[in-house]
Amino acid sequence: MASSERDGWAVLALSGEIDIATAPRVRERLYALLAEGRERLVVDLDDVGFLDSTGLGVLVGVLKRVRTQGGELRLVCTQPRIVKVFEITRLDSAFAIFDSIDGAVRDGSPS
Amino acid sequence: MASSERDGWAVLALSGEIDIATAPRVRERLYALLAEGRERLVVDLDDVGFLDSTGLGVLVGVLKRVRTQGGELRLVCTQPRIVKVFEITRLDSAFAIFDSIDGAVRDGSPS
Amino acid sequence: MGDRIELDFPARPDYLALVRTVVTMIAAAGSKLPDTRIDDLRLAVTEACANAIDAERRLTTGHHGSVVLRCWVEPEQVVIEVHDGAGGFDPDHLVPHPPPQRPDRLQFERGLGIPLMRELSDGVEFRAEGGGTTVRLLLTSDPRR
Amino acid sequence: MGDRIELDFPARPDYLALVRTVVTMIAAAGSKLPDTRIDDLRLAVTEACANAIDAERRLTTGHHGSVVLRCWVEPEQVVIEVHDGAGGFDPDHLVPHPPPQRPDRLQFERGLGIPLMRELSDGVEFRAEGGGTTVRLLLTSDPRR
Ligand SMILES: Nc1ncnc2c1ncn2[C@@H]1O[C@H](COP(=O)(O)OP(=O)(O)O)[C@@H](O)[C@H]1O
Ligand SMILES: Nc1ncnc2c1ncn2[C@@H]1O[C@H](COP(=O)(O)OP(=O)(O)O)[C@@H](O)[C@H]1O
Repeated sequence: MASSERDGWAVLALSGEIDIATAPRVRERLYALLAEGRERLVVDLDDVGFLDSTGLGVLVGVLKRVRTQGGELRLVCTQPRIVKVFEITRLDSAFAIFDSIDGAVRDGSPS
Repeated sequence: MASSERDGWAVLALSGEIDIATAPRVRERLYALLAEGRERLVVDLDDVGFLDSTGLGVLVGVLKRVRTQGGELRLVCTQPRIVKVFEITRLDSAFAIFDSIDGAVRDGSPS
Repeated sequence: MGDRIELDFPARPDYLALVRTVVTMIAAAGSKLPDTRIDDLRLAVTEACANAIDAERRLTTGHHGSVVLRCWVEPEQVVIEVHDGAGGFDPDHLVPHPPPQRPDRLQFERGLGIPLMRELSDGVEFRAEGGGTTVRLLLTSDPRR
Repeated sequence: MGDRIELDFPARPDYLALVRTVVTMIAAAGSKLPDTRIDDLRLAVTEACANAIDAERRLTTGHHGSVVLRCWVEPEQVVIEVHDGAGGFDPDHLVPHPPPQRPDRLQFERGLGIPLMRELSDGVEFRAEGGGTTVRLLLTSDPRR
């Protein structure tokens, strides 16, 4: 999990397989960014090979906390197998999903 | 299994995992080369990830037939995990094993 | 008739990667399921196994349970059963999530596993077996959807 | 105490790749065996499973047997049992190979499996079980050799 800074956004790039074994570390990392006062988060899912419902749950939890703090969470996700997980749970309509980090950190609404 | 011609030697490059599932195809291919009258064979094992006793047995069978025909069989094998299989069966002393195809097709005895 | 493969493994999250590898290899070798359908299979099986592991670990007996994966692989379909001995539950009385448009949807960080299994599979059945649960998933090469 | 994993699979050569993948993953995740020792384990287990598959397939009953792999993984050692129901044999009365220097060594294209298992393992045991054979292989992280 590599995090970086882009135009005022904290960008966290996830990789590998996210399931009940690995989701807790992802949750910790994202909550740590929130605890540091980061309010604009981009989570890049393009190197994620597998995402299960626990991983989705972590993202839902982060979205809730970000909104409570008045911040914003954006996802980068283009891989069909990962996009599909959002679609069949209809969570694609809850998240702001972008094609690239560039697109995500640009101002305005999701393309 | 890619075969090519080098200085009068027929070179067969094996790859993947050689076990009772895949050894029959290797045997067929080598016997076909012998049937075509090829008497000087180099078998390149450097892209082989796994070799079991069936694979060794195929090479022993080819060696026997090559000798009967007055030909020669040389192996290229540098990967420690494959070299080890020859060593612990003491078959490293039955085969002519070389570090490279260049070395194998050069005249003379094994280095 | 197809091939039958069974895997028994400790009820721990770190075994999910092994389960996915096994399921992917046997489905790729023994069935005509396209890659995208094998992705669905991998996710549905992960959800079923994660529930079995969760349930085993909620037991306070201190007993470290195991989970059993039973697979039947045929050219046109794969059937996978996931069995645990963790007491069972009633799959017909789970509270559904609010639709994603409603703000209170975000209160629900869990409960997506069984809906996902149902969406991904051509058939899901739960049955009580041996003091626990067996989930049966059917995935065909030509899904109904 | 370590983890116990069991895999039942059809007695067919094309399952050896799955067996190697399973054994490699569980040994890498659950033991401290170095990679070279995991290579040894992979080869020893392949030989034992190939023999079990061969024996099952020599049966003329037309019955398609299965092979059972039982694994116990601990930090310092891995124990693997391979069980078949193919009638058994006497491992103490196998004809040894001539030494590699003798020309008649080349008459022997088979019979290297059990010697390899013995060389690669820290312990090999054969026992009759359930109308067949169980081979028990022990590999430690710090081999005797
Ligand atoms: N194998 C099982 N044994 C016992 N309870 C189970 C089992 N599978 C599911 N459940 C129950 O059903 C609930 C819903 O499961 P699921 O939809 O997968 O969501 P989640 O696992 O995220 O809670 C679980 O929280 C659990 O209470
Ligand atoms: N599980 C088994 N069941 C029955 N016979 C076996 C079994 N394992 C080994 N054998 C017998 O022992 C012989 C020697 O085995 P091995 O050393 O592995 O060489 P190979 O399998 O190449 O013959 C086999 O040919 C077979 O007759």
